[in-house]
Amino acid sequence: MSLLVFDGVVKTFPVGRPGLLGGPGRVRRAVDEVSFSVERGRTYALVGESGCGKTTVARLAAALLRPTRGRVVFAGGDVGRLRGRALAAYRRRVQMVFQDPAGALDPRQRVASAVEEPLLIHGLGGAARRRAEVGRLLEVVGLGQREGARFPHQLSGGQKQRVLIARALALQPELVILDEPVSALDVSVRAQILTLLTRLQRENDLTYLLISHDIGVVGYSADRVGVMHRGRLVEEGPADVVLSRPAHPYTVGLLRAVPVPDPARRPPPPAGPPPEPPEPRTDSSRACLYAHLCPRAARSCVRRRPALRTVAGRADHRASCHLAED
Amino acid sequence: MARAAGLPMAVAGALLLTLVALAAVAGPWLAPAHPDELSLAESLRPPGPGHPFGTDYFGRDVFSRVLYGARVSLAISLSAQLIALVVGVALGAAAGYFGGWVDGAVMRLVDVVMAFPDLLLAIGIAASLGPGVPSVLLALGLVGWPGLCRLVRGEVLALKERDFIDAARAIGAGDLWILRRHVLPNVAAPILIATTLGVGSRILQEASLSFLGLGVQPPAASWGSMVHHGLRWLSRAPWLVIFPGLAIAVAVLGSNLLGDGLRDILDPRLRD
Amino acid sequence: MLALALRRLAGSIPVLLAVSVVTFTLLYIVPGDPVTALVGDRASPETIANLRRELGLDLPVHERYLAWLKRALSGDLGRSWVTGRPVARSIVARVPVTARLALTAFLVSSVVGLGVGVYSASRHGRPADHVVRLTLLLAGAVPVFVAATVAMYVFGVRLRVLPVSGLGDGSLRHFILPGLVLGVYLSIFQARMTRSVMLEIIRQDYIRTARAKGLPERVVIWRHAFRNALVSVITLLGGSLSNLLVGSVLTETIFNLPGIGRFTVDAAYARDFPAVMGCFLFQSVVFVLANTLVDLGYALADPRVRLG
Amino acid sequence: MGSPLLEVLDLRAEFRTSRGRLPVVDGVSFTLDTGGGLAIVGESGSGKTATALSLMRLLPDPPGRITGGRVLLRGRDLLALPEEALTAVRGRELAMVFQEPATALNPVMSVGEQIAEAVVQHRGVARRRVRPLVLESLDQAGVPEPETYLGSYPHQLSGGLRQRVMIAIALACGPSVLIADEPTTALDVTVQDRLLDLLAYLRHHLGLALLLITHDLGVVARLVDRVAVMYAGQIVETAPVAVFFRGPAHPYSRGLLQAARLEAVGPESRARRGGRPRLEVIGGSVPDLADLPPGCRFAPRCRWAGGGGPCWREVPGLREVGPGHLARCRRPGVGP
Repeated sequence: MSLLVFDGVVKTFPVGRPGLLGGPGRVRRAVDEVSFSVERGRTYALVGESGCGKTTVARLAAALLRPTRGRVVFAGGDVGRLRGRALAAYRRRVQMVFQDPAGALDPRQRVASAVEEPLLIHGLGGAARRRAEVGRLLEVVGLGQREGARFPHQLSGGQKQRVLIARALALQPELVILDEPVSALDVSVRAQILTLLTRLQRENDLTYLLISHDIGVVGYSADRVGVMHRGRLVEEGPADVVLSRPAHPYTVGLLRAVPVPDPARRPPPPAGPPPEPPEPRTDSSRACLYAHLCPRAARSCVRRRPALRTVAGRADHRASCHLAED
Repeated sequence: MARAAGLPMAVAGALLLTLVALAAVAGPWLAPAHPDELSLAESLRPPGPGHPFGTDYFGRDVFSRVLYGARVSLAISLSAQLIALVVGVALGAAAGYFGGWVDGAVMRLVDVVMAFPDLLLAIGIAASLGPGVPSVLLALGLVGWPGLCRLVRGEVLALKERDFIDAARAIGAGDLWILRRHVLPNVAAPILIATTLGVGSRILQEASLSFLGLGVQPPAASWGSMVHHGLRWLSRAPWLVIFPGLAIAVAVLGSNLLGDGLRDILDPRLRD
Repeated sequence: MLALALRRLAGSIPVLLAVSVVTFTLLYIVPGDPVTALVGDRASPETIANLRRELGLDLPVHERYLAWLKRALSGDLGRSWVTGRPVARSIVARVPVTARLALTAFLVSSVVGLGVGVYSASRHGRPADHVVRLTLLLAGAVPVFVAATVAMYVFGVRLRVLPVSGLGDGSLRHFILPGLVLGVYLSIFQARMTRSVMLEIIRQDYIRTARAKGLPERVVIWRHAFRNALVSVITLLGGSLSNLLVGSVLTETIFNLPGIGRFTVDAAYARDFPAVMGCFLFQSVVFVLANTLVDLGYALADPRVRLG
Repeated sequence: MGSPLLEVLDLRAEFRTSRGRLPVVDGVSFTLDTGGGLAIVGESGSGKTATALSLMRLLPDPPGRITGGRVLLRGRDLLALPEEALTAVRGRELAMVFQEPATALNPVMSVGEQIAEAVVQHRGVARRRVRPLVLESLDQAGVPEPETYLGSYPHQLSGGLRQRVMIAIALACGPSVLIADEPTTALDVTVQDRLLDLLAYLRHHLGLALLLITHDLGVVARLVDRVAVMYAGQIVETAPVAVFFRGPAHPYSRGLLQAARLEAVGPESRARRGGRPRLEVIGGSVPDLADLPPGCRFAPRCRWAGGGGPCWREVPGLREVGPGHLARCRRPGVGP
């Protein structure tokens, strides 16, 4: 059953100053006709490079932004229309873990108070029960009383991220949005947080929407993967399939670009300085947005922008590429 | 480095300000004479045993007058800064947090007030309403708030970009909760610093206005007006200018030291 | 570039309008009736009514404002209640004095202020920096009028090397002392500003890049750091301008120089409203336009703004 | 083989803070031959960047201070040079590329100016003759149609192009060593891929010795011949890459490599493992330099340190565990 559904979601942001008389200025499409659904109890990962719109998707799902067009549906209800109490109720069911743990904690708030805050806001339990609950939550993420009494700057990056996870769990949500949960962390700490997240998902029957630029993290955690490129979903399917038999040339390039920690598989040095590719075309062009970089671009790719379609032979694998259809 | 220098600076500043406050509060007990007591026989005496700061043309004891001047100068500066603080913080926080038309309206107002050099605006007001304490208060309050307003607005805007505000929204916190719990505690330090430095500016401005004869009117005397009146006797009795001038400098230095020291201590960018 | 300049100038129009509204308001919140003030208490009711009509005081307030604005725009700021002379002409006659004083002070402060600020920042944390910082702190607490008075006493009364009061024959000698005092006063502000901007910049990555290139420290400081600092210093010049205007009011008063500042204070003292407001309006307009120029200078100095 | 191009001996540097003197670089030694490639690998706070900056004597002072050791470039000790003589080495012989191309370029100077000034400074070329040299270094850095970028300002360029301009600045005076501090960390993975190719080209075709500072073992495997792992200010293991990737001796290195293999779940490896890979986890976090453990600095996180054994009491030295392979561990190679 789908817990969260994105249905043709578009989000635009104004670019630069609006017109002199307050008329509509230029807009940038951060998210462009994105549709996917997240199954209950699973991890759906969105992967892509900077500026591809994946963080905007996370903020839309967390109801921190409202879609310009299309619908974000959670458990059957339209998230974009929630106001007041209904929005507060939604926030009990959907939580978010942010990319930069140092920035997502109030520097002047002690750890225990940060974890208690959601309980306080939603009026859950008396002071004694809240305190007990905070202790339990900190223990669940591997922290103790000592850390609870500290300020964020007295903690390491990994500990801060644990605090944020404890805080997200406080309201016993169904969906947790993980926006680059480990990219600000050191390599050795990443593994700790990833295994913690996996354990918590199993124990609490959580659904994850994972946003990451890191194929490794996605490969470790995801059940389904969506690949985003310049605001659009260009490929989507089961993680095993997308990561091992990618259909879109962009996904192929993305996977190939990850450096392999094995000197035996080092590519030969190029004979000349490899040049920087040309800047992308503007959105107004009708060409496929990847055509200028695509090693396989055909004439049809410049004439017509491909839509997201089922890849041959698999109903659950879609890609937006003319060459992947058939 | 900077942090280490901050503490002694703040302490030195606080000491100087305490000295000035002490003079203001305990003036009547410390003063050897009543500040307005005339004694033409004692006219223009240089500093000496009987009159540590000398006497003026009317034979009034300058030391006593400087002590009493502290009351006037401090009372006016602190009240004016309080007005500036309340108006500036309220408008700045509202403009920064709510944005939109609130921000537009407040910032236009700030632009207009800031379009006047501060003392000039004060002169205009003093001229219109007539010189005296009320117009000085109004004038200094008016020139003081836009700076604080801009500062608070800027800090709030920067805070709004921080993830922890979004994080608070994501756990279901409302606007007032966020303002009270997360925004205000985080702008408290810059407000404190700016307010401390602002008191110094107000002291200087009050002194300038009174020096121009547009502030406190006789027989009341602030340090600025003492310099104003002393100027006529400069060649014969420079102490009439030097001591009140020194008093201004001590008070301003105190608040600048305290403000700069606090900035070094509290500014997170300087932390290691 | 021209378009940018025009846009900035156009942007200052609303502010200038607001300046005129404030000036007008201040003029008319004056307690008492300006007409009585003009002709005295003993004038007949007819005379008063006539004068009232003549001055347009019988019109509704917005029409009065428009009429006043129209006159002000054509250079008519009314007549002084004290001398009866047109205020605008009195102002124009005093501009050269203030301009000379301000220019001297500005030059002094640009050289001394920027120089000291850059030097202090480049010696950050060393004894020289501490000495400069302490000096600035102490000097910054002394009001300009006290400093001016002391300078006057030392150089004029004790040493008798420089004229202390008035314009005399109008020679430059009479501007040395006031110009220096005001210049040094502004330098304190400039130096503090420059120092803190430079300290911020010296921490930037591109300064490390410049050093990594093997450029000598002198080049790193002046070509890389100072050029960037200038962008910020220009934006902060607005505050310096305000100080310049305020400082010239005080300096002219002390040194008895017949400039705009002295004129403003004398008028305010005499409660000569047309003159006060004329000066007020004139200086504010100069200030707003100068700030607009500063904005423009900033835009030109920073390629990120210039080129978008 | 004569003496190495660059030899670092027992380099020490500290940060003086309110919490005491932190030994950010604590007795680091390594050598780099002409045309060679060495990577210093570590996490944040390991001292890898401080080491690189100390070589160039660019460590910000205050709070940083080099307290000991020697940095010999062709036998000449850079740490003993007067400041003026140092400027002739920086940029000319040792060039450096930084992590953040967005902030490492001067925002108010054009690209052309920023490259040209290095050339003018070191090669003594007249300003008029500089242009072809600037174009050549841009070309070597893989900037297409270099002429069009001479008048550009950094904010007008993409992240990849900015980093290429940084590289062009570094190449401008024909240095013999390029120090690259996390050169691709701030960039997207596809942009990184092309820049790694560029660095490989520069190493192999221009004979540039590369000192790479990175946290990413994937990047290490791609570019260099030798690796040195830093932990809490010390080198804990150094080995030829082939040896290191086959079997690191230090438990910390092994954990890093495990984590790196997770990072690189490529198409085949995912299929090969048939679903989620298993993760080797190093517990805890990097020690506080102000409060270092008395023995091995990794002991509190080490599974094989045992409770209160010698690992906790004595600081282990770097010991040879194979040809050219040193590890700072009493029990190298234990565990999986």
